[in-house]
Amino acid sequence: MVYFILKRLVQSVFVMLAVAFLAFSLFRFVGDPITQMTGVETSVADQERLREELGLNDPFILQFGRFTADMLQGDFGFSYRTRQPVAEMIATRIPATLELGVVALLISLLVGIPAGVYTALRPRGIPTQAILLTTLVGVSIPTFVIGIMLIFIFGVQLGWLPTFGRGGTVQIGGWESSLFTIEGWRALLLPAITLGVYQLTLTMRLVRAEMMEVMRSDYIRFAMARGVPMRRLHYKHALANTMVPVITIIGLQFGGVIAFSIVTESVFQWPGMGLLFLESIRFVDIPVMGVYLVVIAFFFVLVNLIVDLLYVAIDPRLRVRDVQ
Amino acid sequence: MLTIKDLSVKFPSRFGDFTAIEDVDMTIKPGEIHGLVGESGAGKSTVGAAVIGLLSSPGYIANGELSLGNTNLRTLTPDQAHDIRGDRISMIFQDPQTSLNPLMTIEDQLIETIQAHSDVSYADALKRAVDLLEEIGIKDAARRIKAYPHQFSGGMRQRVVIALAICTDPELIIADEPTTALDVAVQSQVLDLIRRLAKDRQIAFMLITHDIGVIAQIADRVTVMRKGRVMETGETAQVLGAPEHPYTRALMDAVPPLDHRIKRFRVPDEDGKGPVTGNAAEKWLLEGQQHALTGLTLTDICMRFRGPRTSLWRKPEPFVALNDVSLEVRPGSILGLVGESGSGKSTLAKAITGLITPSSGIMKLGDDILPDGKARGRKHPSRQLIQMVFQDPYSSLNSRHRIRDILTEPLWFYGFVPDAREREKLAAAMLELVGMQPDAIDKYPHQFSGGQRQRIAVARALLARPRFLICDEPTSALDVSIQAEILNLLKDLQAMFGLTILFISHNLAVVRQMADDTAVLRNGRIEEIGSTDSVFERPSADYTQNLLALTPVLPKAWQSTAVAG
Amino acid sequence: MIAFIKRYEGLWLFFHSPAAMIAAVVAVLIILGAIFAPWLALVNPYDLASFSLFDGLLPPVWEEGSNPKYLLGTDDQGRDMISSILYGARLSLVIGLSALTIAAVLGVGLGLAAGYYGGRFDAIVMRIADIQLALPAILTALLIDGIARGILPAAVQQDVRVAVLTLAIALSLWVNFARTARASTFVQMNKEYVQAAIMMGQRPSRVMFVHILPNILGPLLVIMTVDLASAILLEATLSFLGIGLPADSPSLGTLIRIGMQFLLSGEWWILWIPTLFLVALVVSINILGDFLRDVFNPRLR
Amino acid sequence: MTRRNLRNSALLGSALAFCAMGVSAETLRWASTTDPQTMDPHAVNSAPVLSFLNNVYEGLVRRGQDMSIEPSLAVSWEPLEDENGWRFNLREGVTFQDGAAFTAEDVMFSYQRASDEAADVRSWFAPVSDVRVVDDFTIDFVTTAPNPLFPDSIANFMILDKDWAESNDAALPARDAENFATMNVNGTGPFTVASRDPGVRTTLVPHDGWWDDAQHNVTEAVFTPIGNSATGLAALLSGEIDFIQPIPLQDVEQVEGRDGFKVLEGEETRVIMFGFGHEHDTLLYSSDVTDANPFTDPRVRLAAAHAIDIASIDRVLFRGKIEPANQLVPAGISGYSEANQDRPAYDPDRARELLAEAGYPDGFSFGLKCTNDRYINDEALCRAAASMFAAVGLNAELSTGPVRDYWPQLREDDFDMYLLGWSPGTFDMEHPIRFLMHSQDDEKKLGSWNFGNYSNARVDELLPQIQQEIDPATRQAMIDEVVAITQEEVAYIPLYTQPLIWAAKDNVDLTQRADNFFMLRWVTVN
Repeated sequence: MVYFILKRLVQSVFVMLAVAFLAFSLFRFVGDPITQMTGVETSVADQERLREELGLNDPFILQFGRFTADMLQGDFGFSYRTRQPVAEMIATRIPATLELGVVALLISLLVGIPAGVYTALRPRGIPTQAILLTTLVGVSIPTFVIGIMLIFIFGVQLGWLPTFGRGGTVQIGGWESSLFTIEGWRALLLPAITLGVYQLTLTMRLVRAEMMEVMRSDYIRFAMARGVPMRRLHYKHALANTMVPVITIIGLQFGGVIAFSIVTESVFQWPGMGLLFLESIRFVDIPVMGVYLVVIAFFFVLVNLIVDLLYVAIDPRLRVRDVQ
Repeated sequence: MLTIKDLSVKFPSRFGDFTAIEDVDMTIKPGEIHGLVGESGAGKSTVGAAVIGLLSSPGYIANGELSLGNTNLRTLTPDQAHDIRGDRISMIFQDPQTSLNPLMTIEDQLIETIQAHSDVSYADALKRAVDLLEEIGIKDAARRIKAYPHQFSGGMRQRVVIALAICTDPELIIADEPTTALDVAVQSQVLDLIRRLAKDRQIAFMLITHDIGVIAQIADRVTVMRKGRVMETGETAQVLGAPEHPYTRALMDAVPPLDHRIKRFRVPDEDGKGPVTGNAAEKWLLEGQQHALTGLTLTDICMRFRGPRTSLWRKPEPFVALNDVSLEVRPGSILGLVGESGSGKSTLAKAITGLITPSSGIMKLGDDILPDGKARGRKHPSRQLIQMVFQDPYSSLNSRHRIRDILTEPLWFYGFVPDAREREKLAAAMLELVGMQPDAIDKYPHQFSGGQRQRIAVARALLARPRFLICDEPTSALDVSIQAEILNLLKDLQAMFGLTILFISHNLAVVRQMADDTAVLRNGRIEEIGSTDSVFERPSADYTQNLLALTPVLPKAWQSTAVAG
Repeated sequence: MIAFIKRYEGLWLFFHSPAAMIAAVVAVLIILGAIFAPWLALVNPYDLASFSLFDGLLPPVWEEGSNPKYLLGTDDQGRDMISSILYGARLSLVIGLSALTIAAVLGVGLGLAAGYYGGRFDAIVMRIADIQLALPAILTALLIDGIARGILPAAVQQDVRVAVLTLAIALSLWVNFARTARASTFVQMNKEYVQAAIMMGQRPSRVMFVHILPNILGPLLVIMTVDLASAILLEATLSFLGIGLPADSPSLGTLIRIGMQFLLSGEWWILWIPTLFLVALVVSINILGDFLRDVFNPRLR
Repeated sequence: MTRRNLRNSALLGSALAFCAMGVSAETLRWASTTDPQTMDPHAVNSAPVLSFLNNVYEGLVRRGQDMSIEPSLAVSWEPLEDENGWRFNLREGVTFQDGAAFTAEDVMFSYQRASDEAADVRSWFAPVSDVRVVDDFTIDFVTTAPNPLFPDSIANFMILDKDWAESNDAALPARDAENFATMNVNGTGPFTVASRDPGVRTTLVPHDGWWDDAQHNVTEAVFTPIGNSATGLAALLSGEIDFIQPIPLQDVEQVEGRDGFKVLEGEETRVIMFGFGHEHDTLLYSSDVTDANPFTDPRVRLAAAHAIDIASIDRVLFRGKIEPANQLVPAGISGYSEANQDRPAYDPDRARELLAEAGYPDGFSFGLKCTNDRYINDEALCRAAASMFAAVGLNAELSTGPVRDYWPQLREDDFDMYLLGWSPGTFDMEHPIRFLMHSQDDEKKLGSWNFGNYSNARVDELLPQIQQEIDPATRQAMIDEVVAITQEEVAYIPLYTQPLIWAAKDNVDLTQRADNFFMLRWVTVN
């Protein structure tokens, strides 16, 4: 167990280093930060001086070494654009993105799992076909179109929900949360649905497929032959056994959630890391982009570690050794 | 008690209804063990599923009567049927590995079953569960009940399955191949348990199996089915001892006896017909026999696998699959290798074929040392000289290749026949030699039955002009009548070409029929090795004696009068 | 009879599944339209001389103020919507299909090899896959885009935008193929026909591609359809974020991005017609994917 | 972190308060596309920063609603008598938002700060040779040459309190790390920053001690950057914000058609134009002419100008909201040459004739570079222009990209023709002459945005004279000459003045200034 976790940790560090390297090589090509940092009237000589000051003329390897060394010491540098410490900028944006991602994930699970179970148990019903078709259309519309549509329907036409931002937030320690006010939840709803639709469909289809598979397994047929109550059969026996692949996919899809959270945050002006990242691209804010990538890699690695631990929690075969 | 009358089950399909069973009649009395025997496709499992109401969709009962005591099983609502399941009818499945929910403890599964059918407190249910496990032969049940299924061995798991089936005191248990996945010793214990339960608790058993030996051993009455119809039914001694129906007789003929060797099995379609001789493939094979007969000698083969790593600091315990195995396959003879699952039989075959590398030991093919696994080059002659017939004819042929490609591959690969048309001709002739139509060459493997595929697999092995053939459980996936055909084929081919064969099987009776010498393998060690007659008639190792004693056999009087060897 | 059913089961199922048939008809029509765009389209949206700003912002024929020449209206550049969509679908499909091909070749190759060799090679491939998964597609696109800008001379950059985008999408899709191919290969490795081939001493490449590959094509085909749909959507999303294609070589995604500007302005057709078209295409592909999944996994029926 | 928390909890209080109250009469919530990247008025010379900070900080002079220069922290100014330069007489009784008094020392300090190497605005002070504090309320700016426009050029030069900056370690603008002034303000202006969450929300409240009479009735102003224009418009229409700058011009009708909203349309000072690679020997992107650069021939350049159908562009792309341009500044800017108001007419036949005369009867292909995220409809404009060029045989190979790597490409001469928008920072014709028309001269820092290096000796000769001439008529004559030359030679193809479109709720009265700056001090919420 300990060995297993240590092994995963070593792999995680490797993944993060590789992402840092890729992130860093990205810097060189996105554009020229200097022209974005200075006004139109700044002379070429002044620009060149600034470039030298920021070490942008140094060899690539030297820059990468400096970036990694600073990062390992906990120094994430300063933003070219706002001159603020990057660590602080990212840190203040993390809660927004995490809350959005987690709520979207919850929506996708809370709707996707029951829908998946339902469509698996009644594969030929009309509601099942309707659900399948709706979700299929749902994943076939680009996320940004869904977001804008939701804004115009619920924000502008009906006026029920806010169109942008996080609404009311509450500061808890270093965490700015929108989960404790009604306004916050109202603001969270549309972006979370937008982000969750894709995951929802994915979860539903996966649960459905796995459930249908499990329902044919010997132990379900045996439980059926023993007259175990149907509800217990479906939820305790069958659903629990579908969870391992579902959890795997959730772990793997984390990258997708992050990618689409960039889109969602941009559409809803949601002040999370993705929005910050998009702004940083526009201004070629290299330190912010680099740290963002590394932070994303960190979360990815973390989520996958949690997934591994969840396996152990769910499946006793990984937990208990043979007693014989 | 259980009465089945004129039962028909149909599966609607896009090409009309497919009738799985038709006009089945059967009664089972309390305390009776009723054997339901037949080969694959006979519809025996469908009968069981129809009785318990778990026909797989979209199957349905087309007509007939089904009643348990006074209850008409056909008129029940789905809810009522579900209540009866477990309460009055229960079921035991074939594979104890898969029939328990891996995520729940034995306790949870037992108690949910007990509480589903009777209104008892948790504590009472628990007590009943523990008592039941003790009764069924699980020691220290109060503690072991907290365990998960994977913490039990196969035999123990099947006991748990039985406990689950009987914990609600059902009147009828449908046991669908309950011992097929078990080793001989465990099978014997489970059969004893079933017998005891039938006697003590007066539970009626419908024992579905393909193994006539098992039926002979414990069934009171037997029903023989074929293609969805009942062929014959009656007292076991009467049906098996004096079969009236030709099918039953043929079935009995195909069962290999354990206590003596017969020359050939009597196979209905093949009566009086020997192997095809004088065709091109035979000539080609005989041409290739410039080499002398080749034997195989293994000396002190050990095979250790790295165990799973459990700790960062301790080295993982190695898992020993083969331990100092030494044996000799005499040139031109058949060595039978018997052992239960996990004894290392297949590991040994893989080591010989070079798929894995033994940890130590020497292998010699004829007089030449066989390089170990990775050291054996792709062009090493042994790659051609040693060929193998695998257990599962469904997976040993590439389902995306035509038979033509499968059969001509060795001819092309080993460079025997440069001309493509020649290769194809030879492959067709070889098909004929193994008893198939030459036009099979244009088809895909899925268009053939298991027995036909195994013939193709044999043809493929022969087309490599082997000197040494490994047959790894070549018939264990086949029905007994097909098994007889394949065994006949192998015997004929061996006689014709003087092949040296290593014949691996868990089935003692089959080995008895095939092998000149027999080696008994257990936990990676050779327990006993010697001529087949001496091993079977005068076993020296306790283990061998035990195995022989526990293998279900047909009483002497029922045995077929097939050509004695 | 049984053999016949098995052999033509897929076909039979197809003709008895209205959804699959409709989807196939829609997909085939769109693909044909895309292939024959140069002959079907009124104007060539790439040829700036073939259309005029004079004709800009004309509504579809059933609305007032339309020009019957342009059935579905024109966009703000005066381009015929139908022509833009045909050419756009063409570009989207080219990008989607080439990205898919690259991803499939790369992913299946690596997955097969990882499954075949196992051990350290497998571990390395899977770590690379982890790294790829940790980089969202958008970031991969930026990375590739950036590197192309850095490496290639400015003069050809515009011409390689399509290639760059394709590569970026391909890179974010290959992991799917690699994982599926690897898992399926693991299963096949235990099949006896593979062992037989290895025993014979056949080259690993022959074992992998001649023996194993045909047997794992089923699940891969399913992934291909699903990923073709995601590739087309991904292209649209990247275009929305401004890292996709330039507006003068419009893909469906670019058309939608342009159309977004007219969401409220009254010229609804500029946004919704391409969107409807994209959704129809993607839904059709997804339905076909579902259908293939059912064919290859009959247990789920 | 603690400092931040305090600030955020203050913010939280106010945020919750306004949520609870709903729309308060004097709270103004407004949005724009970009967040000011810093609160330091000297660190970055960019419009979002200067626009925003003009509400907080003030300069010696300021611009009125019509862009004219008027007294601010200086009550009056006059040229120095015996040397080149200007004397500013400062306003007395002005206090900073923290209560400190404003004196000439603060101006001196701010000058030093803004002209430091670390400051991005130092180019404003390139002509300054010395600054002298005469007394507490008098300060002299000495220039190297006569500089009649100097007061106009420093309208955005904002004054910080010396003690405040020094005691908070913000004596110089932050370059690679943040300092106190990046997040905090202390100006003399009408508003001060109550809380700031960069990229999310910035709240302003009135400065009670402001020296001038308040014309506004805003008690609180909340600024939110909204990058996506559709989202921004949705926010306005759903009532979550009161005012937004800018809105896409195709949405004007939609907003106007709704009750309770209005659209403010105006002309920005930014002129959009095409530039040429005047000094390139060959075309970089041509598939047919590879050994010459046809654009060195003025006839070819004129042909390109005649190919542009500005009326159609106006009607379709800009819905009639643009003013065609004939020179590099719009009418109304000082120095605008009224003598040269003609622009080449849309005349494709003439264009083809000119091309034939120049030796290209079948036209040729070339590369056209454009931004796609910098100017209004920039990409659509280029596509339309390319289509129009193609109609006369000029086959433009269009390449569009984000502005983040656009300038570097132009600096590396990687173009045949390019798109540029120019807004004269000083609101005087001298500005584009200095940056766009004078030959490139790194030493004198002239022609630094003249990417194609258009070069005319007479223009180069006239620029210093224009800069130093005090007499308006003489100066205008010289400017007229420059404009005539550049029109004659088609140095650029000026296209149109960029429209300025803001949208607000009906109950908000505000002033739209031509530099796109939004001044809270002219806002009333009814």
